[in-house]
Order: sequence, then C-alpha cells, then structure tokens
Amino acid sequence: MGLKRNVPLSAALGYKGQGPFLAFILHRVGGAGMAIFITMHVLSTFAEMRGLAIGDALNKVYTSPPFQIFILFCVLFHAINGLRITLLDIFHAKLMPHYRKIIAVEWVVFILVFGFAAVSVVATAIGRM
Amino acid sequence: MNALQTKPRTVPLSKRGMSFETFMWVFTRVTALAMYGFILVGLIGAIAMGALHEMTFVEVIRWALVSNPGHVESTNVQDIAPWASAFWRTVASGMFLTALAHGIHGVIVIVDDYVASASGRNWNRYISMAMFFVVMGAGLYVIWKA
Amino acid sequence: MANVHQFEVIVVGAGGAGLMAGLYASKSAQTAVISKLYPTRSHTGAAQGGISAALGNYEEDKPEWHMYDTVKGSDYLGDQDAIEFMCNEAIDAVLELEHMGLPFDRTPDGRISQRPFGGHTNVETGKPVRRAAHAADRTGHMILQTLYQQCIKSNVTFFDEYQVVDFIMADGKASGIVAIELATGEMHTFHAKSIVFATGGHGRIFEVTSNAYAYTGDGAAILYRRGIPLEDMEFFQFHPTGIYKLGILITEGVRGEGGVWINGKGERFMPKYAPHVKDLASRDVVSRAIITEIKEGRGVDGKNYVYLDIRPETVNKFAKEDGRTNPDGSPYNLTAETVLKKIPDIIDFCRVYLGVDPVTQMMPIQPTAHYTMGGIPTNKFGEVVVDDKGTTIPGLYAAGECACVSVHGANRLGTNSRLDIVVFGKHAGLKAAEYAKSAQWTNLPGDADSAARSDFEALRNGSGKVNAYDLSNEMKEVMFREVGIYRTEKDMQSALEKVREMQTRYKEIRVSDTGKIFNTELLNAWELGNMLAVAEVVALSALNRKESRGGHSREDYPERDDANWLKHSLVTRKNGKAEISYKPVVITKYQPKARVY
Amino acid sequence: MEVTVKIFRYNPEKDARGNYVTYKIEAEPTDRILDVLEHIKGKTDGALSFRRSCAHGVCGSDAMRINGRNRLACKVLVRDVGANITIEPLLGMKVKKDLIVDMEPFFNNYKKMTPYLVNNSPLPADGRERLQSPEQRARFDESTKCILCAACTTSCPSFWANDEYFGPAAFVTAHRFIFDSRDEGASQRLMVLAETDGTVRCHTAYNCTDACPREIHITQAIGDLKMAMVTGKLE
Ligand SMILES: Cc1cc2nc3c(=O)[nH]c(=O)nc-3n(C[C@H](O)[C@H](O)[C@H](O)COP(=O)(O)OP(=O)(O)OC[C@H]3O[C@@H](n4cnc5c(N)ncnc54)[C@H](O)[C@@H]3O)c2cc1C
Ligand code: HEM
Ligand code: SF4
Ligand code: F3S
Ligand code: FES
Repeated sequence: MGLKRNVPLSAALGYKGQGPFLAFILHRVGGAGMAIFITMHVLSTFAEMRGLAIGDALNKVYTSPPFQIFILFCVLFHAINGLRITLLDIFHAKLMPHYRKIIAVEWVVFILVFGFAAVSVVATAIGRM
Repeated sequence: MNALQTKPRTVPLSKRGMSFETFMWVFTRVTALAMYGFILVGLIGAIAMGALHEMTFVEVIRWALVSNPGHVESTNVQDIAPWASAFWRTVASGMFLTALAHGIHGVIVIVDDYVASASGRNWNRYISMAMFFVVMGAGLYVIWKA
Repeated sequence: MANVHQFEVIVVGAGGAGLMAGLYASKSAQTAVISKLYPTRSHTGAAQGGISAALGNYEEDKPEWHMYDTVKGSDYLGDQDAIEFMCNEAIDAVLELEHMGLPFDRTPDGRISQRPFGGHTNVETGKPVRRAAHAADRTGHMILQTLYQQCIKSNVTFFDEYQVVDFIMADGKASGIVAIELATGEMHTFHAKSIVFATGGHGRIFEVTSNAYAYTGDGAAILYRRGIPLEDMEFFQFHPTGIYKLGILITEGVRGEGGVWINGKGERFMPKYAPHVKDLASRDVVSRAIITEIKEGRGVDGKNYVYLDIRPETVNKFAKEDGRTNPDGSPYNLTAETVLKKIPDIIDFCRVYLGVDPVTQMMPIQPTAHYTMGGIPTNKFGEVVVDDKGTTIPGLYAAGECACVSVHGANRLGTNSRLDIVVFGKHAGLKAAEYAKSAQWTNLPGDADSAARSDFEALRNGSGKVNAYDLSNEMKEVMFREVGIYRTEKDMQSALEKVREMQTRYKEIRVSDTGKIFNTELLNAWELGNMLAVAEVVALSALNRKESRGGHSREDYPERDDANWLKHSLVTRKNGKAEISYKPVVITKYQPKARVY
Repeated sequence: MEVTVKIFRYNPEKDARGNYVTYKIEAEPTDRILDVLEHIKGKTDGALSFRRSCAHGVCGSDAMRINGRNRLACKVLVRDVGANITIEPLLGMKVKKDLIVDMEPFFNNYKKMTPYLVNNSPLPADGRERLQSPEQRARFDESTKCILCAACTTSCPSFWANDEYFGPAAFVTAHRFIFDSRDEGASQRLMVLAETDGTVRCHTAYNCTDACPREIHITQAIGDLKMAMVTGKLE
C-alpha cells in the first residue's frame, strides 16, 4: 500500500530549487523549443520550395514578434547556458565551487544580449507598422 | 614510505565506462563548442560583408546561427551573391548538421529521462533517427537549392 | 501463528555491535539481523571521537597501558580479564576495520592517525597519549557505514524496520524472538538457536541527553521482563560536553585538540580538579567539576553552563603555559584551518543550533546524559551470565551498549565503547554461530507471540486518562534532576517512588492511532514502558549503592568504598518485584587505588 | 511564538489520497522542526507518523520537504523558516504513511554501486594498515560524509522523472570508493555508472547539492565521475 510515486509537473516546478534548477528548466525548454522549431522550419521551407502552400501559414507565425522573442529566448539562453555547462564540465574541479557566482555572471550576459535582441525585434516590428 | 608512492591510477579505455551514453555526453559538449565556432565564423563573415549597415541585430544572429542565404533575403542586403557562395552554404550545412545531431540527441536524452522501459527507449531511438534523416535531407536541400 | 521465520542465529540490532555480530555469525551460520531502524540510522553513527587501540603510530604505546587506563577509568569496577582481552584485541580490531575500508585519517607517513582522548595516558610519564584512531569527527559514522557495507558484501540477511518486542525461552534455552514489522504492523515470530541482543543503551530516560530517540532500552527491558538480571545500572555516564540545552554532543576530540574549559568568570578551572591532565581529565571528573563550578556560582551569567574554548589564540596560550609539544618536539600550535579540518561536524552543529562559530566564539556547554555502562550481564564471549556463578543461558548473547561485560565498570573512557562494540560484537557473533552449529532446535512454543499481543492490546485499550508524551517528559525530567550527575538518598528515593507511580499511570495510556501501518504512536508507547522499567532499575541500583564511584556520585557518600562496594550489582525481576544481588569484580593485575588525574 | 504548521497527511488504511492538515502551536524560535512534529504528535494528533532517531542531523532518518525544500527536520530551526511552515514527504517516493516514504528503491540503487572497498591484493606483510597519504585520504573525504538520507536523490528532477535513475546519493557512494587510493574496483563501478540510468541522467540541476544536509558538493563529485569515465584518470 502507499501513494504512487508520480511527481506531477506542478509539484516538480514547485520545488524550491535555486538558480541552477531554473537554468536547467530553461535550458531544457530552450533545447526542446529549438529542436521543434528547426524541424518545423526546415520541413516547411522545404515544402514551400517544392510548391506546397503549408509553408506560408507557418512563416507568418515565425515572423510574428512574440514568436521571434520566444525563439530568441530559447536560442540565446540555451547557447549561453550551454557554454556555461560545458565550461563547468570541463573545468569542474576549479569552477564548480563557484557555480553560484558563475550563474550570476551568466544572467548578466544573457540579459544584455537578449535585451538587445528583444529591442531589435520590437523596433523592427514598430518600423514595419 | 615507498608503499605510499602509488602508481598513477588510470583505467584503460575499454574499462572506464566509455558507453554510448558517455560518448554522447562528450559529443554534446564537443558539438556545443563547435557550434560556437560556426557562430563565430558566421559573425566575422557577416561583419566583413558589411552586415552592420545592412542588417538588424536579430538578423545578424539569425545569419550567424545558420549562414543560409535564405536568412538574409528579408534584410537590406544589396548584393546577395557573396552571401550565397558555396563557402557559406558549406558553413551552413556544417552548422545545420551539428545542430541537428546535437538537438536530436538532446531530444533522445529528454525522452530517456522520462521513459525507463527498454522498449520505450528503443522506440525513442528509432523515431529520433528517422526524424534525423528526414530533416537532414530536407535541410540540405533547402540550404543548397535556395 | 502466521509469519514464522527460522534462522540459526538472530541478531537484534544493527549498530556497530549488531553488524559485527551479524557479519561474523553469517560466515558459518544462517543469520538474520533484525533492526527497528535502517542499519545506517543506528546510534553508532552519532559517535564522533574515535576508537582506541595502542597502535603507537605517533608515539610509544602498549596494550598494558591501555588496560591500566581502562581499569583506572572504570574506577576499578571493570572486570580485568575482559578489559585485558579487549585491549589486546584492540590493535587487530582497528586494523581489521582499516582493511575493511574504513577511511581513517592518516599520519604524514600514511598510517592511521591517532589523537589524545580523556583518560588515555602513557602510564610511565602520566602524560596523555595519542591512542584514539579517528576519521575526522565522524568515526562512528564511518564504522557504521563500513560494517554495513561489509554486510552487503557478505549478503547478510536484514529485516529492516522490524521492532523486536519479546524474547522467547524454551527449556531454559533461547528459542526465539517476536517482532513487529513497522510497515504492516504484522507480528512475526523468529525461531532461532542463538540470539544476540545488540540494541544499544537507554539514555532517553534523561531529559538532557546526547542519545537518539531510539535509545529506549528495548533489549535490556525485554530480557529484564523475562527474568534476566541487569548489571550495574546505577552507572550512567554524563558527558561533560553537551551543547547547552539540546544535549547534542561536542566530541571530546575538541579537548584532544587543545580545547580549554572556561567558567563564567573567564577562568580556566580544570587545573584545580586535575592538576596533571587538566582539561583532558576523564568524563566523570570533568562533569563533576562543571557542576561544582556552576553550584558555586561560576556558571556563565549565573546559568547552568560553562564554556569550552577551542579558539586558536586561547588554545595556543595555554598550550605554551603547559609546555605542550607536537610529537616531533616542536611547540604545539593550533590554527583555524586545523580546527576546521579536524572538527568540521562540531562546527556545523554549533552554527546550526546555536549560531555560534567555534573558531571565533566560545561554545556554551552543559553535561549531558550519554552512555549506559550497565546492562545485560555477559562474559567476554558475549554469553549472557545470570548470576554470580557464571551460569549462562544457552543461546543467549548480548553485545554493545546494551551489554555489561563489564569493561567500563563505573565509568567508560572515551573511545572505549567503539572498541567494545567491535571486539565483543565480533566474539558474540562467533560464539553464537558456534553454538548454533552444535545445538539442537528448541521447540518454539505455539503461542510464542501471545504475551506481546496482549501487551499491545492493553496499550490500545487503556482508559486514556494519561497522555504518553507528558508521562514520558515527566519521567525524563525526574530522572535527570534526581538521578543525575550528583545524587542524594532523598532525591533518589523520591525518584524511585515517582517512577513506580508512573508505571501505574502508564497502564492508563491509550494509543489514539488505531491503524496497523507504521503505527509509531503504538511503538513509542511500548518503548515508554521499557524506559519506565529501566528507569526503575537505574534508580533502585543507584539508591542502593552507598558510595561514590565513577559515574555514580553521591553527595551523601562522597568517597569510594572498596571495603563494602567493590562489587557489581544485579537487579533481577522476581514475581513482579525488583531484587538486588551482587557479584564480585574480577581483579587480575591492578589492585584498586585512589583515582587521581 | 505561534506557528502555523501545514502537514501532508495520508493514512493508507483510510484515505484514497493525501490531504493537508493545519495545526497552530506554540514554539520557540530555536526549536527544531522535529521538536515541532514531536509536539504535535504528542499533544494533538498521535497518529502523525514520521521517522527520526538521532535528532541532530547524523542518522539520515528525517529528510522531508520543509517549505518546499528537502531538509532534515532535526537540522532546521523554526527561526530558519518563520511562522508558516509546510511539511511534506519527499518527492518521487511512494508515500507509505504521512511523512514516511518507501526507501527500498533508494537503497537498491545504493547497492548497485558495489558499496564496499574492493581490494583483492594481499594485505601488507606485517598485517598492518594499508598505507594512504593524507592527501590521498582527503581526495574522497567529502563523499564519506553521506548519511543516506535521500534528500539529494528526491530533489533531483531526473529522479522525479523516473526512479530507475541511480540518483546523486548512489553517485556519492561510488565517488567515495572510486577515489579511495586503496580501492581496486573503480572500473566495475564506472561501467555501471555509464549505463543509461547512470551519470548521463544528471543535468547539473544542483538541487542535490543544495539539499544535502551534510554539505557535500554532490554535483562536483558527479563531475569527477563523468571526467573519470572520459579520461580514465582517478586523481
Ligand atoms: C553522540 C555520541 C557520541 C559518542 N562518541 C563515542 C566515541 O567517540 N567513542 C566511543 O567509543 N563511543 C562513543 N559513543 C558511544 C557509542 O557510540 C555507543 O555506545 C555505541 O555506538 C553503541 O553501539 P551499539 O551497537 O551497541 O548500539 P547502536 O549502534 O545504537 O545500535 C542499536 C541497534 O539496535 C536496534 N534496536 C534497538 N531496539 C530494538 C528493538 N526493540 N528491535 C529491533 N532493533 C532494535 C537499533 O535499530 C539499532 O540498530 C558515543 C555515543 C553518542 C551518543
Ligand atoms: C551554441 C549552441 C548550443 C550550445 C552551446 C548547446 C549546449 C548544450 C549542452 C551543453 C547541452 C547538454 C545539457 C546537459 O547535459 O544538461 C545541450 C543539450 C541540448 N541541446 Fe544544446 N546547445 C546548443 C545548440 C542547440 C541547438 C541548436 C539545439 C536544437 C536543435 C539544441 C538542442 C538541445 C537539446 C534538445 C538538449 C537536451 C536538453 C536537456 O537534456 O535538457 N542545442 N545543449
Ligand atoms: S549525499 Fe547528502 S543528501 Fe544525499 S543522501 Fe548523502 S547526505 Fe543525504
Ligand atoms: S539534482 Fe540531479 S541533475 Fe544532477 S546535479 Fe543533482 S543529480
Ligand atoms: S533524526 Fe537523525 S538525521 Fe534527523
């Protein structure tokens, strides 16, 4: 007897992990987001080039500013965080004790780059209007 | 005292746990660094070709990520020819294949996290590999024929 | 009767003693280890300081010195044949632990590192000697883990979270035990040829204690109810270094590293009480010194605690005064890094529970109930001995803190109980297996678990007028105040009466949880019954012994009295009443003399 | 001070699922959460069940989720968490009753690590200890501190996802032996660690390191293992 061990997503996300836990979640969202996006993007472009019309509708989605901001978030966070992971893995003996500081630095870098990108998307969008 | 000076402890390659998983763990990190390499090449190339005057920040990022001529079509780039050279198509293909291998394996990792049954994990691999080849074919077509 | 199991050897308890017994018994006999806790939760894991053995890795040391110190430490009440046996086995026992993988700290040339510990001396010079082999300040944890690991390696059968509640005899021989499986509440009967009790002590009968919740004297109480005597129960060790109010132990290793006692006036007071070894005097001496300081108004802020100071500047100041040196002869010098490295866990305790950092602040300290010297009487092979003639009960063994061999006599030296559990756990296991191989199976009575069943029924059906939690707290408070560090006739008499009255009230308890699965309330209530039984024996033995010796300090009889009291007390339950008898102390090499440090 | 304690309750003999019960009691800021639980059990609700033994953070019995994080109830004081306290069982284990979870899978994973010293070479001829320098001893000191409380494993998202994952506690055990200069079983452990449910399932979420009551740098230890698998070096 006993309750099942299943951890519902709400409980998992409700766990009070620290910065690295959040980074892990976002990294995963980013990676999966990109993988789906790239697949869709490639296939739809391919379809378009082969004269199928489905590509068009999807392209509208890709070019919409909210989607662009989302996918930029995925790309930039995943890339920057991925670099952090890789460096910590390789130089773990030296760097891991400082993981909190390193993540703080990572956020600064990310916010700068992503902020730039977001502004650029919004500016373009306004320019087009 | 002599007994203290132990020989350096190293485990031979075949016995240190160099499994498929371990190998792919290394592969993920190597491809991560390789992608940074591609991005750097893309960025430098773009700047050399005058991107700073002709593109927005986001457009530069898009190009650097996959330097496919399609990625500069909607920009203010005057002359598309240098951007569509075989060199850039090769760089784009390299980046694309690296990212695809990395990404598809990443998806396998995510699914493996949640699916513990042997058959589930096998299906995960079959489907992912199939996706890999389909998307690879389509992607290379897009990069080279566009 | 459902749930009957059969094993040649049953070990009850999976602490250091139980695991050692299980490991050795399983080499030749079919063995099961039954424990109410997961083995790694046993109290052995809490021990910090070290395990003593005359390895001599830093300086000259001999088993004879170790023996002498132990005899002296025991205030001459220890049985010298057993002590000699233990001290001789010590070296091999520690080396065996190392071979099993125990990660001892190391000397620069790669040997097991040792540190000084209260009461351990070079008998020729009278100076403290480095005898305690240690692994940081978690030696007990390492012993427990290492032994559990070895049991896994040897595929020992475990029944984890099974609480043993009764012991069955048939034809005067050990025949089996009854246990409750916590996860289901089912009662199981284990038929066995040999049974080894290794259930640990009963320090939870006192209010301020370093002991685990599990230390409720189950093993002693079960056997006591079945007519087995308990030996020397008046001797309970109060450890000088408990964290104020909580009782959590600060290892004596802190003193080994040079820690100094400071009273409320900022004075170092131990030289007054132990001019030679000073701050490293044995536990009973220091505990009494602290209480005296407090009684005479030199506690901190008028409260009942003093300070232990391990700040490097203090330590170095006094080390210089004392002329303390390193083994190579250079002056002793303690640095903050050494403190951090040698006692990391203690620093952690202080930070978590007190918000005090021992590297820069003094630690508030109060004596705490710590170790059960008395217990189930055994000989050096772990065989339970029921009288003064050496009569044993075939198939019944005990080892570890629940047993009284007696190697600790009236007072245990630090690090000797680790040794006790390893040495006697091993021999009890070997003997148990040897006996099991030669003995016939007893006829297990058909209704073996009926007594246990009715005990538990009673707890479910009491009137409910009494709350077990309150009763338990009341007992602890009475025992700590009236049968604590300093004892008087009047206090102990009062305690004895109160405990007996509480035993009557205990019958009114009613457990509110009616379920079977993990009914911890029911088991806690049953444990309270054990504690009340043991508390009565402790109070009675203490009241009876009209002298001061080791851990038993009476204000009304402040002197040791070898003429009348150089003997072990035995309390046996006959017809529902506790009766006292005595047995002689085994004295071989060392005649009693005054105990000065 | 008055504290409000919300506790997850589940009685397998009565309830189909768990629910939360709120208690209001008086507590000192320096009380341990374990004291609070004992108090509630003693005075208000005897059926409340949880494991405990040492009461000072060395036996590993009472890991649970306190205000959303895995902690030992005996190592958190009321003043550390404030007047609103939520106590829940560890995530990712079967709840047997109230705060008691099924530890069997956890110990099974531990046992997969060959959790004992492997050394089949002859002992030193003099029968004395195998030598080890203080530096060699220091190499694995951290991982000897583990008390198998399961706080780490049950805080790990990979373990929540599937309990075949060996989990950080098992890795700490592996680390304890692999980096012990006296041990000769590194290779067999590394081969196990390299399985699909081994170290690759660790995505450096650091929840384990944050949860460990013994302050073991678990993620770093796992990093050591991953590197050992790649380079074969056990330094
Ligand atoms: C804080 C502290 C520090 C110490 N430091 C030192 C030191 O530095 N050096 C030293 O030499 N000694 C030290 N000691 C003393 C020493 O640790 C103990 O005396 C010793 O560990 C006792 O071991 P044991 O095997 O007898 O019992 P334990 O390790 O306590 O094991 C008892 C076992 O019995 C089981 N059990 C109990 N009742 C039942 C039941 N009814 N049914 C089934 N199973 C049951 C428990 O589950 C447990 O597994 C210290 C003690 C404490 C509390
Ligand atoms: C510069 C670019 C990139 C870097 C530095 C990078 C880095 C990483 C790293 C280090 C990991 C391993 C994480 C871990 O083991 O915990 C990872 C995982 C992953 N990556 Fe990337 N990556 C990049 C680009 C991409 C791209 C383009 C995709 C999509 C196609 C992608 C998809 C994934 C996925 C799905 C995972 C698995 C995520 C997980 O396990 O949670 N990555 N990446
Ligand atoms: S590593 Fe830390 S958190 Fe994990 S089981 Fe060991 S002590 Fe507990
Ligand atoms: S939380 Fe889990 S993912 Fe790795 S770093 Fe710890 S094991
Ligand atoms: S009760 Fe032992 S760790 Fe909390």
